[in-house]
Parts: sequence; C-alpha cells; structure tokens
Amino acid sequence: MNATDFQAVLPLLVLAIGATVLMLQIAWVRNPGLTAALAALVMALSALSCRLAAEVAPTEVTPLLQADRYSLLFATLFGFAGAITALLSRDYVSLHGDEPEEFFLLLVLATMGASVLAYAIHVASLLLGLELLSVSLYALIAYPNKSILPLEAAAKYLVLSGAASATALFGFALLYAATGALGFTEIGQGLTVTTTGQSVLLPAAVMVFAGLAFKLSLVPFHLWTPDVYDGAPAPVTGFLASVAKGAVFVVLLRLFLDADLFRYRILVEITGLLAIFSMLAGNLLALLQTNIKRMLAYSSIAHMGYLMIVFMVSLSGDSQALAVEAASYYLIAYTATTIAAFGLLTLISTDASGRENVQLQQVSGLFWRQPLLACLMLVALLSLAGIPLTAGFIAKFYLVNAAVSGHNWILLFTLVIGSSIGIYYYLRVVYYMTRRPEEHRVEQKIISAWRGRILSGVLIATILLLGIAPQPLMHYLKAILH
Amino acid sequence: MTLAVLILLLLGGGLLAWLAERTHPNLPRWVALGVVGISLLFLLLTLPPEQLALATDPRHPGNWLAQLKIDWMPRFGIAFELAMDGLSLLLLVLTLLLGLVAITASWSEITFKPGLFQANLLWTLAGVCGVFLAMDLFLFFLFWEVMLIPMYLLIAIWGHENKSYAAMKFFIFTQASGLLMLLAIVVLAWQGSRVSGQLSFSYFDLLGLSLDPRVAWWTMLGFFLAFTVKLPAFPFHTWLPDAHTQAPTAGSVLLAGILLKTGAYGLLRFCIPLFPEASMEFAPIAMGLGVAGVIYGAVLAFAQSDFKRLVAYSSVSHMGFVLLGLYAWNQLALQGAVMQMVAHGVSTAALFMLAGALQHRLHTRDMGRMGGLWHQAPRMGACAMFFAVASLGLPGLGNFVAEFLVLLGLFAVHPWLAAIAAVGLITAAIYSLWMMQQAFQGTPDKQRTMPDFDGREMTAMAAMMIALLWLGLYPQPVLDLAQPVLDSLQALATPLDQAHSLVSKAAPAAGSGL
Amino acid sequence: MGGLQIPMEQVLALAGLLFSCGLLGLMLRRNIIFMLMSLEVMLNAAALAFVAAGAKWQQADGQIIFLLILSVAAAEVAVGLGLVLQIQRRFKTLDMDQARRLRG
Amino acid sequence: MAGIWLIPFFPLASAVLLLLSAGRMPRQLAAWLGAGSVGLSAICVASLVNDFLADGQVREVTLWTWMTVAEFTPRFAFYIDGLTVVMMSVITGVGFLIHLYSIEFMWDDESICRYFAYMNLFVGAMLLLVMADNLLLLYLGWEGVGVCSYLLVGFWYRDPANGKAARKAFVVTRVGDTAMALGLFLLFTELGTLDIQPLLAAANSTWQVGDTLPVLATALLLGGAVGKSAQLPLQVWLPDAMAGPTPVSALIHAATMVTAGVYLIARTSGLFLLAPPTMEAVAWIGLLTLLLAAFAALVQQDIKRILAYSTISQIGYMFLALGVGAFASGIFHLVTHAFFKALLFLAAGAVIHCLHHEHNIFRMGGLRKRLPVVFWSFLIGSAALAALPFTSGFYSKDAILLSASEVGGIGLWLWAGGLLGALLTGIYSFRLVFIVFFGQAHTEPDRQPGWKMSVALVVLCALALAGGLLALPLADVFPAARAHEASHAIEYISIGTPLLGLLLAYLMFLGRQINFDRAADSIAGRRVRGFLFSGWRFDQLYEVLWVRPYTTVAHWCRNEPVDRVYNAIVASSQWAHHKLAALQTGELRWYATSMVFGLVLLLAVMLRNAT
Repeated sequence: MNATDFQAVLPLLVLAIGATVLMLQIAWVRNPGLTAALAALVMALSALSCRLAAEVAPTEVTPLLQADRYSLLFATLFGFAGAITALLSRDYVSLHGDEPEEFFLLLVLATMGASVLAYAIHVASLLLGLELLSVSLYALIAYPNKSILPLEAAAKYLVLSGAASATALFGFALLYAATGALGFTEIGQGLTVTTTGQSVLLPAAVMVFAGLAFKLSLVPFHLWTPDVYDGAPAPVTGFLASVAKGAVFVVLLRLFLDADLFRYRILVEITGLLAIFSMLAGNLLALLQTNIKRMLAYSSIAHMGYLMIVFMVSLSGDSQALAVEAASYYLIAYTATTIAAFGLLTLISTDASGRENVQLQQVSGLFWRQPLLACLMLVALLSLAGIPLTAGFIAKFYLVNAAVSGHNWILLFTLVIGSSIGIYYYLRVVYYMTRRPEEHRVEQKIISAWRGRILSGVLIATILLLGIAPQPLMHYLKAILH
Repeated sequence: MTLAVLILLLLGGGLLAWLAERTHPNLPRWVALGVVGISLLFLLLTLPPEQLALATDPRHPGNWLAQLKIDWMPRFGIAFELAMDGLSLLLLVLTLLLGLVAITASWSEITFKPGLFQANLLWTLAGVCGVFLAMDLFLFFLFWEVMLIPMYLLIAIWGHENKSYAAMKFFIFTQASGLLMLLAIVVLAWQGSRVSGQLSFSYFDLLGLSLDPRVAWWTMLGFFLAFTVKLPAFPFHTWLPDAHTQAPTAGSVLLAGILLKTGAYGLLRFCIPLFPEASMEFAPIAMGLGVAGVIYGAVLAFAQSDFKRLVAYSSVSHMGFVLLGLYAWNQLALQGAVMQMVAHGVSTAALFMLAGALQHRLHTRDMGRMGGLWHQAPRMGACAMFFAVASLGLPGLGNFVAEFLVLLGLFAVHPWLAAIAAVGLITAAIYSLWMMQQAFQGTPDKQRTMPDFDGREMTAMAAMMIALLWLGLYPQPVLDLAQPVLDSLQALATPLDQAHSLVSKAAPAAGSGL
Repeated sequence: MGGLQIPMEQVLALAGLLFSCGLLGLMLRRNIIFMLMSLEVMLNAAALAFVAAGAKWQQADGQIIFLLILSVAAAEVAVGLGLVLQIQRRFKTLDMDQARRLRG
Repeated sequence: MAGIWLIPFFPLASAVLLLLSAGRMPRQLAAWLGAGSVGLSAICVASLVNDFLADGQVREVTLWTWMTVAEFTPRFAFYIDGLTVVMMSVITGVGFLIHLYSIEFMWDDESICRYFAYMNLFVGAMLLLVMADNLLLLYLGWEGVGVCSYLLVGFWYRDPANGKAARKAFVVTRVGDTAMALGLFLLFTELGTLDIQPLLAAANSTWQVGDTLPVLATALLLGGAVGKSAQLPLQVWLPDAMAGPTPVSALIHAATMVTAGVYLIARTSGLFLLAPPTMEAVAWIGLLTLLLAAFAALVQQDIKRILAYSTISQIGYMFLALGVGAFASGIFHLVTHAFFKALLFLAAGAVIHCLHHEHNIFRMGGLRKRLPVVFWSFLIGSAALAALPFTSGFYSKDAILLSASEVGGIGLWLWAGGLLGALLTGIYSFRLVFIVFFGQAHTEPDRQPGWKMSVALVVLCALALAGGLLALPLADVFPAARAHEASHAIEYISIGTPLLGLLLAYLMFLGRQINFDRAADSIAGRRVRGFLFSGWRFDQLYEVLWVRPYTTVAHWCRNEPVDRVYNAIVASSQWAHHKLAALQTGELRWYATSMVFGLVLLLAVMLRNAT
C-alpha cells in the first residue's frame, strides 16, 4: 500500500474514519442533530473525495479493490445518497427512537458497505461489503423500537438475506473449487482453463446469481421486498431500495464483466428471464396496491427488472459499453428518484404512532393541502413512471436505446407492457393527491420538516435537471465507460 | 427563435395564470386569454409575409417558414429542433384559436382553482404546439407525452362523475401506444445510424432512409399505433368517449379540437413520409380501419343518450375520414384529410362547448332529460343546428369540403371503399338530427328555466360559425398552406405508384375501367 | 502436504448436505432461534466448501474466507439474537408464523 | 345582366338578417323582408327572362373559384340557359306568391322570423341548385334545400311527430344524395371535371351509347333524383313531410324542391342519353311511382296527404317523360305542376287555416259557399291536376302521354299505364273536391282568407289555367323532340280519360250512384284499403329492412363492444395481480421456501439447456 493506493481508496477511508469519529462523538455527547450533520458530512466528504481518488484511477488496491472510474462513480453516488438519507431521517428518527444517534452511525457503515461493493473485484471484498451493508441494514430497519412492524421486517430480512448470502457464498465456494481463484478476473480466466467440473460450474454461477438476485429482489426471489419495505422506516426504505440494490447491481455487473460470464449464454438468458418475470410480476403486484410503500416496493421489483435488461444487451459485444452506460444512468436516476419518493413519503406520512402505513387515502387531496409537497411527489412519481422531462424518462430512453442496439425485442416489449401497467398505479397516486376537498374526509397534519422539504426540493430539481439537461452526465458517462 | 418563444410564452403564461389566482379568482381567465391572444398575434405578426407566399408556392416543397435548431443531447444526436411549414402553421393557428374558445368555454364553469385550471390549459396548448413544431423525433415524443399530463390533470381534477376512470384510460391508452412509438423512433434512429454512422433523431436525417422492408413495416406499425390511438381509429377509440364525456368543457374542446389532430398530424408528418413503402403496403388495412371507424362511430353515436358521448362518437366517425384521406394518398384525399382536421376541430369544439354549456345549465348530459330546449334557448338551438348540420356534412361548410375531397380522392383509388364510407354521410345525418331532436326539439319542459347563450359564448360560437363558413365557401387559403407538404407526400407516392403499375402491367390486364 | 487426505468432492458433498440441511431447517422450523441456527449451518456449509477448495488448490485463501465467513456469521447472529429478544418482548412468542402483520 | 348573383343573394341575405335578429325583429318587418327579398329576386329574374328571351344567349357568371385541388377546380359559377331561366322563374315567381301567402298564414306564429329565414334560405339554395354551372355547386344547393326542407317540415318542433317526419325526409333523401355524390365521384374520376357543360361534352366524346360507365354514373345520379323527387323506392318521406306548415308543402314539397330530381336529369340529359338502360329505368320508375301514388291517394283522408301522393304521382309523370326522352315535356309538366300544385296546396292551406287546422277531409264538406275563393282555386287546381282539357295540366300531361306512346316496344305499356294514372288522378282529385267542398258541412270556418292569400290564389289560378300556353325556351337545351304525329284515337283517349275519372268521382263521391262501401268494408276491402292507405306498406317494409336492424345494431353496440377486449385485458391483469398477491402471505417460512423453489427453478432451466 502506497500513497497512491491510499488516495485511490480515500472514499472508503473517509467513511471508516468518519464512523470512528461518529462513535467517539456519540460517546462524548448525545446530540442527534450534531450526529446527523456529522454523518451527512462524512458521507458527503466521501463522495467528494472520489474526485481525488479519480486522479489516480484506475488503480488496483490489493487484489480486493479496484479503484476505477466505474467504482468511483458509484461510490460518489452512494456517498451522496447516504448523506441525503441521513438528513432526511433526522426528524424522523428523533420521533421514532429513544436514542437516535446510532442510527446515523449505522447509516455510515451501510454506505461504506455499499462503497466497498462498488470497489469489489474479489470474493472477499464482496463478502465484506455485502455483509457490512446487510448487517447495518438489519439494525437500521429495526431501529424504530416503538413498534413491532420494523421488528418483523428486520427479522424477515435478516433470515432471508442471510440465506441468500449463504447461497451466493456457496456458489463462490464451488467456483473457487473449480477454478482456484477468488478474484473476479481470475475466476473468469480459471473458467477457461478448468478441466474439472464444467458440470459444477454453471450451477455454481447460478447459485451466485440467485443469491445476488435476492438482494435485487428479482422475481422469484422477491417475496420479502414489500414486507421489509413496508415495515422499515421510510428513509431506510429509500436507502434500501436505491443504495443497497444499486451496490449489489454494481458488483453483479462487475462480476459478469470481469469474469466475462457473458460467454455463458444460458446464464445471461437466465438474467433475461428474471428480468421479464420481474418486469411483469413487479408491475402486476403493484397494480392494485393501496399502500403506497408496498406499491413502491413492488415497483422497485419492476425497476430492477428493467435494469436487468442490460445483461441481455451485453451479450452482443458492440452494445456492451452502451449497456453499462445505460445501467449507470439508470441507477443514478433511479437512486435520486427513489430517495426523493421515500423522503416525500416520510414527510407526508409521519405521525406519532410509529407505523407509517401510507394508504392512498392519506394522500387524498394533498395537492390542495400541501401543494409544494404534492408537486414534488408528482415529479417523483412521473420519474418513476418514466414520463419525459424527468430523469426516469431519460433512463428508460437509455435502456431502450441499449436494448434496440442489442436487438432484444422480447425484453423491449415486456418493458413496454410493464411500463404501461406501471402508469396505472403511479397515476392512481396522482389522482388521489388531486382529489378535491369535497371528495375525501382525511385531514392529516403534516409536520413541518423544513430540512426534508428543502432536500426533497433539491432531489426533485436533480431529477428534473437529469431529465431536461442530461447531456453533461451522458457525456461524462460515455467518457468514463468507453 | 419565434417558435421557441411561442412555446415558452404559453408555458410561462400558464405559470402566470396559476400565480394570478392568488390575486383574484377572476384574473387567471384574463391572463390565459391574454396569453393565448398574444401568442396568436405573435405567431402571425412575426411571420414574414413574403415567406408565407413562398411556402404556399407548391414549387418549393420543404420550404420552412421558420426553423430553430439547438444541440441538446449530442450523445444521441438529439437536438432541440423546431420548424414550421404551412401545415404546422395551420394547425398552430387552429390550436390557438380553439385555445381561446376553450378558455371562453371554461369562463364561468370552473370555480375550483381557476388558476391551476388555466395553467393546465395553457400547458396543454404548449405541448400541442410543440408537437406541431418538433422536427426531432425525440423532441416530438417528448411533447407528445408531456402534453398528456396537464390534460390528465384537467380531466382528473375538473372532470365529471367518472373522471378517474376516464382520465386513467386516456392516459394509459396514449402512453402505452406512445411507448411503442418511442421504440419505433429508437429503432429508426439506429437504422439511420447504420447508414450514416451517426446516431441522429432529426426528422430530416431520417427522412428517405432505405430500410429493410420488415424493419420498416414493424417500425411503421409502432408509429401508426400511437397515432391511430390518438386519432382515434377503430378499434383503439374506446378511450375517447370516456375522456371526452368526463372532461370539463374546455378539456373536451381541446381534446376533440386539437389533441385528436396531433394523431392525424403525426401520420401525415411522420408515419407516411418516413415509411412510404411500408405505408403503401399498409394502406388497405389503414383504410379499412378508417371505414370501420366512420361507420362504427356513426352507429354508436346514434345509440348514445349522453350528449357529449354522442359528439364524442361522432368524432370517431369523422376522424375515420382523416385516416381514409391520408391513406388514399392522392392530392384530393390528402387535402380533404387536412381540411377535415381543421373543420372537424372547429365543429366538434363548438358542439362540445354547447354540450358543456348545457350541462352547466341543466346539470345533466342525458338527452332523455332535455327536449324542447329550443323554446328556452333559441340561440343555443340555432348554434346546435348549425354545427349539427356542419357535422353531417352540409355543403357550404368546412366539413363538407373535407369529406367530399376525401371521398373523391378515395374513389379514384378504391371505389368500393368510397362507396362504403359514403354510407357514413347517411349515418351522420341520422345521429346529428337525432341529437337535435332529443335535445332541442320536442315538447319543452315548462318548469325548466335556463339562460340562453350570453354575449361571450355567442362571440365564440359566431367565430366558429364564420370559420366553418369560410372553410366551406373559400377553403383555398387552407389548401394552399397545406399544399407543399402534400406535394412532397405525393412525390413520395409517385415512384411507388409507378412501381406498382409496372407490376400490374406485367400481370395480365384485369379489372374494370374504374 | 501430509496429514489426512480427504477428496475434495466428498467434502463438497458434505458441504452441500449441510447447506441443504440448513435450507430445510429454514423452510420447516417456525422458531426464529432455529431459523438462525439453520442460517448458521448454511453459512458454515459455504465456509467448509471454501476450506475444502482451498485445500485442493493448496492456498490459504480458502481459509481466509472461512474466517471471514465465521465473523460475518457471528455478526449476523449477534444482530439476530438482538432481534430475538425484541421479538420475544413484543410478540410474546418466537414462532415466526405468528409474525405475519406484513403481507399482501 | 350583371347582377345575376343578386338573384340568389337577396333571399340568402335576408335569411342571414332574419337569423341574426334572433327572433327580435318586428313581425311586420320580418314578414315583408322575407317576402320582399324573394320578390326582388323575382323582379331580377323577370328582367333576366326578358333579356334572355330577347337574345337567347346562354349566360355564364363566375363569382370565385371554390377551391383548387389538383385538377379539381369547382367554381362558384352560374350557367343560365333556357332550362335555368324556366326553373328560376318558377322558383322566384311561385316562391314569391307563396311567401306572400305565408305572411298571412303564419302571422300568428311566434316564430315567424325563423319561418321566413328558413324559407328564404330555401329559395336561395334552390336558386343555387338550378343556376349552378357545376355539379358540386348543384350539390350544395341540393343539400341546402334538403336541410331547409328538414327545418321547415320540423318547423313546429314541439310535436315530436313533426321532428320524426323531418328526420325521415332528410335521411331518406340523404340516401339518394349519397348515391348522387358517388355519381359525382365517378364522373370526376372518369371525366376529370364536374362543370356540367364540359362534362357533357367529355362524356359524349369518351363514351359510346350503351357503355357501362355512363349507365353506372347515371344510375347513381338517378339515385339522387329519386330521393329528392320522392320516386320509387325512396318516395316514403313525402307524405310524412306534410307535417310542415302548408305553404312549405306548397313551395318545397310541390313546386320546387321535389322536382329537383327532374331538373337534375334534364340538366344532365346528355349523359342520360348515353345510357339507354337508365333511361328505361327512369321511365319505369316514373310509371310505377305514378300508379302507386295515385292508388294511395285514392284512399287517403288527410287533405295534405292526398296532395302529397298526387305530387309523387305527378312527378312520376315527369320521370316518365324524361325516361322516354321527352325532356321538354317533363320540364313543361314540372312548370305547370308547380302552378297547379302550389295552387292546390295553398287552397288546402286556406281551408286548413280557416278550419282550425283541420286536416281530415271527412270532417270538412260543404265549403263551396263558405269559402268561395278557395273553392274556385281548388276547383281550378284540381281540374289542372286531373288534366281536364284546356287547363295547363292538360297540355303538359298530354304531351307526356303522347311521347310515351311514340316509343317503340315498351311505349304502349308506358302509355297505358300513364293513362290509367290519369284516370286515377281524375278520380282522386275530384274525390277531394266533392268531399271537401260539396255535401254537408262538418266544420264551420272561423275566418275568411285575407287579401294576401287571395292574391296568391288568384294569380296561381290564372297560371294554372293558362300556364299551358307558355312556350318554354327549351329548344336549345334538349335535343329536338320529334313532332307529335299521334293518331286521333290516342288524342281522344287522352282527353277522355280524365273526364271519365271526373265522372267516376262524381258518381262515387257526390252522386253516390256507385257505392263501394260494402266492398270496401269487407275484410279483403279493408285490407286493400289499409294497404293503399299506408302507401303500399313501404314504411313497414323499410322499418323491417333498415330501421329496425339499424337501431338493433346500435342498441347492441351502445355499450361499446370493443371495450370488452380492453376490459378483458384489465380483468386478466387484475386476476394476475390477485394471484400474485396471494403469494405474499407474510409467512417467513414460505418466503424461504419460495427462494428454494426459485433456485431449483433456475437450476432446472440451466440443466435443461445444458443437456
């Protein structure tokens, strides 16, 4: 490890040191505001430090971590996402927990896990990142100790996620047995020369994929998703839906790219199959949901399905670069939108009881009660639905371009069908929000969380910016990924 | 720049109208009226007359009155590219005029959040103007989709009893078909990049691509679906009666008067010129759908008891003529189709305004509960009569010129199809007169009192009447404006025709002299 | 390398067996404690497979991963037990079939 | 004459003014504006006629080009030849008299303004129809008069029956109009123009007599003509159209609009001459219609319905004339018919006006003394209708029968049929006279016709009597007819038949020497009477053939069958949603199991593909 290496992993170091500092600070004085600010600062710093790290990229720091533009891009994304989540949850956790400071510590750790995953090029780093992320999330989900639903959600997530990790690890073990390698690239090389167990190879890869597919809540590994999303505190759900999934997706894509698993057509076709399942089932499940959180959970299944299209696209070498670019844009747009949506949901739904069971009824007439919040929510929903002028549309446009260049017609048509179904449930929320005062009887007090509002506003502005003037980001992505 | 300013004017005007609500609840209407009026004046005044003369000269096809191109997403070869020719100008003027009508129609009807209402109205107009101007396919799609949202809100917030269903149906139909179009656009752009090595979404770059017939066919179908859903053509029309019926008056006016025309415009501007061969091949099916729409819409219009629903189905019937005209693909029919777009826009807008006025006064759209209204409201009755006979195609009014030209053009290509479509003239008479009978004739209800049209409403009505008369008696200016576009379309068809005739000459001569 | 020579395939088979046991436990047991134990078994099965593979390739990597998995499992179980306590307190049972408030 | 455009302009402008006044114009002003504008037109026409008779020059006036699309360049242009002049004179002349009459007839109506607006609109449209230099402008007038007819039949809109009659009139004629429109399409497609004179020239140079295309084209035009002129099989609307005010029936449904079909065929005679089969069809249609309507007229009880059927019958004669190539005779009959039928209608209107709107002839009677002016008018009209010698109808009908008799082959049949029709005409027209004006009075008139009515009646009486002496300037329009060289026998039979009819009517309805009551009251008699009364059950036939299927289909479809497809899609999505949501049991063990299933599934897919 030399100075360059340290510079390359600076974002991780910032997070690690920041976590330590946070711990000290909490031990020293308990002040949720301070902790939240500090945590946000740490994560934002980590994101910003990626610029420094970029100067030395690409660098391989030990066989475990690879600091290149790809990993740094996502480390930045996760850092900012974590920081915003911290700020968004500031008011929320104070309301729901007795000692909220550790929440932010856990958040920093989770972000660190995600960033490690962005860097990971080795089974060990993958394992560490994944578990750092997951274990922190268990605690984060269960954090509001006043109610039992988060508890149930955390328990379910823990057991199932643990099983999924075990499955993925078992798969890696088999791959290791077959190839003798743990680094992604080496595994790929090992696969070409291995003589033993071609028969074990693909099942092993399938197990790895299944384990990670669980984390991405692809159908048929999706059953946990709505329950956990529903039970978890809304800001955590946002984090879970965006960062946790994004990180796993990033590492999965890295694995496929580095180990060149695209050679195995059947494996890629399985990803395509799951993409189709997810697009259809996710949208269908969300169709008649009256609980907005669950609806968003199901829709996240669908979104992961859309995202999985890039694997099939990457089958043809020509389109691979575009596919990765599309996936990156999609992840960025999706992260911003999801966090914004859940952040707004937090603001809309918060009441003292703890369970934020966000039924459609509760947003009824929001447009007239809270015009600003409702407008922001409208933009977030439209972005999720992929309506033009939002980031979500450009993201989908990217995907369509990639898929067209790769001639993946079946996936494209599924995308169209899925999006069409999606319109219904997103618009239903809009419809409820615009119901006239005389048409509903809900009068809900909304806490005035100015931080949340400002942050949501910023996020929405980002979404619109990415939707209206996407060229800089496109340009950047093209530059770093080609 | 004129074009961008026009769209910005409408967008900004919407915002202004929204904000104006805080000052005074009546202010938004005036703001909206002013903004649309200014836009219209702006559009007409900034147009150099000598250029207008140029554009009407059919010897200069593709002569654009105004153009604007700003790079937007070079990554995909997407530019903010607007351009206006005679056809666009025609439709823009129609849009803005009907915008004025829509604002007038909503004058006293909307009491709930009038500012936001007018804002949505103006934003819809902006979106539609964008659709008529965009020359980048991506941009076109963007406007195409974006105009849905304010329209959706108009229906969902200010609509009638079943608004949520109607608004949702409208949105999903358009959106689902729109996504297919997006798919087709992207495919087309990538096909273009294969030829030129450069990804571009510009209309001008994609025009005249030589495509693999199968690709062209499917891509064309994507466009066609999106446009025929909007048009709407049988059997994709079922969103229309619901949306039109449930929308507030101004919404119905905009929907019927303008939004439907975006579909026709799309076919005319994009679907046919981009895929001439595939369109030619597809023409029989398209014309079949057109005829089916003409008859089916008319039969169902007759079956309705809801005033607005009747008018909505009559739109289905009339827009069937547009489809027929476009795919009959000769000068006469094409001019007829354009004419129908304009004339139907005006006549249906008027009928919807009338329906809205009736609903506002009687709190019902059920014609079973009307009857004899002529007695209470002779002016409304007279207006209704005028537009009813316009809609059944009375010569001397715009709709007749349109339908006659369409059928005349169609007859040269497919006499039998024209004969079947001509049945639509009879069925149109049946439902139009039935509507008059149920609403305005018959025994008046003595208890009912109902104010007649006031000056504001009469002004709008009179303007539309004059427009229809003008279109019916001296349609030449409209025809001239559309001529260059249609000439270029015709030019596309000619080589194909020759190819076809070569084929048919090779085959043993058959068929009658028809 | 002397000592006990066990063919890797057999160890892997054993690991697979263990893994399946864990899975079955997960599927069949209702008690959250048993579920956590089954989870532990699955993780250990993976760890065992790494050790066996490491042995085959004469590398220490397998054992390193083994250690990592152990610590990860410990962390999981630690959090898990924390949850168990809370679950017992609030649900008054450890039967996870009773915890079905979130569904639909 | 430069101001030809003024002729249709006056009534049109007056109509616009009346409409714009929205009913607020004083009664007096509205009435005189309405009638005066037509009067002005009539004066212009008179001056035009004067000029025309002096020089015999065809006049062409182009106002503006309607539109230019490719080669399609219809113009707003007038073509004035002898035929046009004749038609214009009838329209404005008879039209003015009827307007004058209307002032009195409609004085008490609250909507007099609307009435005159529609009437003027009609006159304007009718003038455009006959003056048009191209078929498209003709079509404009054609449809325009149709709409005015609709408006005026349904003028008293409060009674739904009137609305129904108006709709029926419009829709049935629209069927014909649509055929005519197709005819125009065909003509334009084949000949490249719709301007009538060039069209005829082109047709003559392109087509041979007996070609298929002219037959088809003329058949389609004939469709329009039978619709407008209430000939078989589209005659059903005219009797019902009597729901309108009586002057309307006089003007539109007797004198002018219903004869537009005759005008159309005469105008395009050059085309019809190329299509002998169509000509023959025209003759047969005329003959069948005239007999059918005459029989129906025999048993009607409503005074206006009798006249309506007689109108149908008389137009049948005109068609017969056209069909046998005697175009001039057809137009001649058109003119005389316009006189005497307008007269009859106006007289009938006067009866109705003076008799508290009574229509049933059996509740009238004995009016001879009570309404002398009306009686004499009616008598003269009936005499002309029955073609008693030296009335106008005599000359025209005689000419038609003669022409028919001269046609070889079918001519004899046509002649005999026409003769039978003349007999029947004599019977039903004098049946009317005898029942209404003779015998016992059933209803007392409460007023006498005023001077406006009387003037109109008297002038029309004069025309009906002397109209047969007019020499119409049609020589240049139609190919010269052969000189009549009929045998005296035919002449005598022609003269005698109406007289026989008169005699029979006298014996049956006044003298009661012949009594059909027993026969008529028998079951068969009643059936026959009912059959004839209903106009040969055409209404019922069309009800079964067209109306009911249409309404049934409409009823089936009213709830949008196409939506079922989309609803099925929605339902299946919802079904899928419920099935999938049912999997979300919230049970942790099931979730774990599902993951195992998923894993097994993936492995299975993999292995299946690997092997």
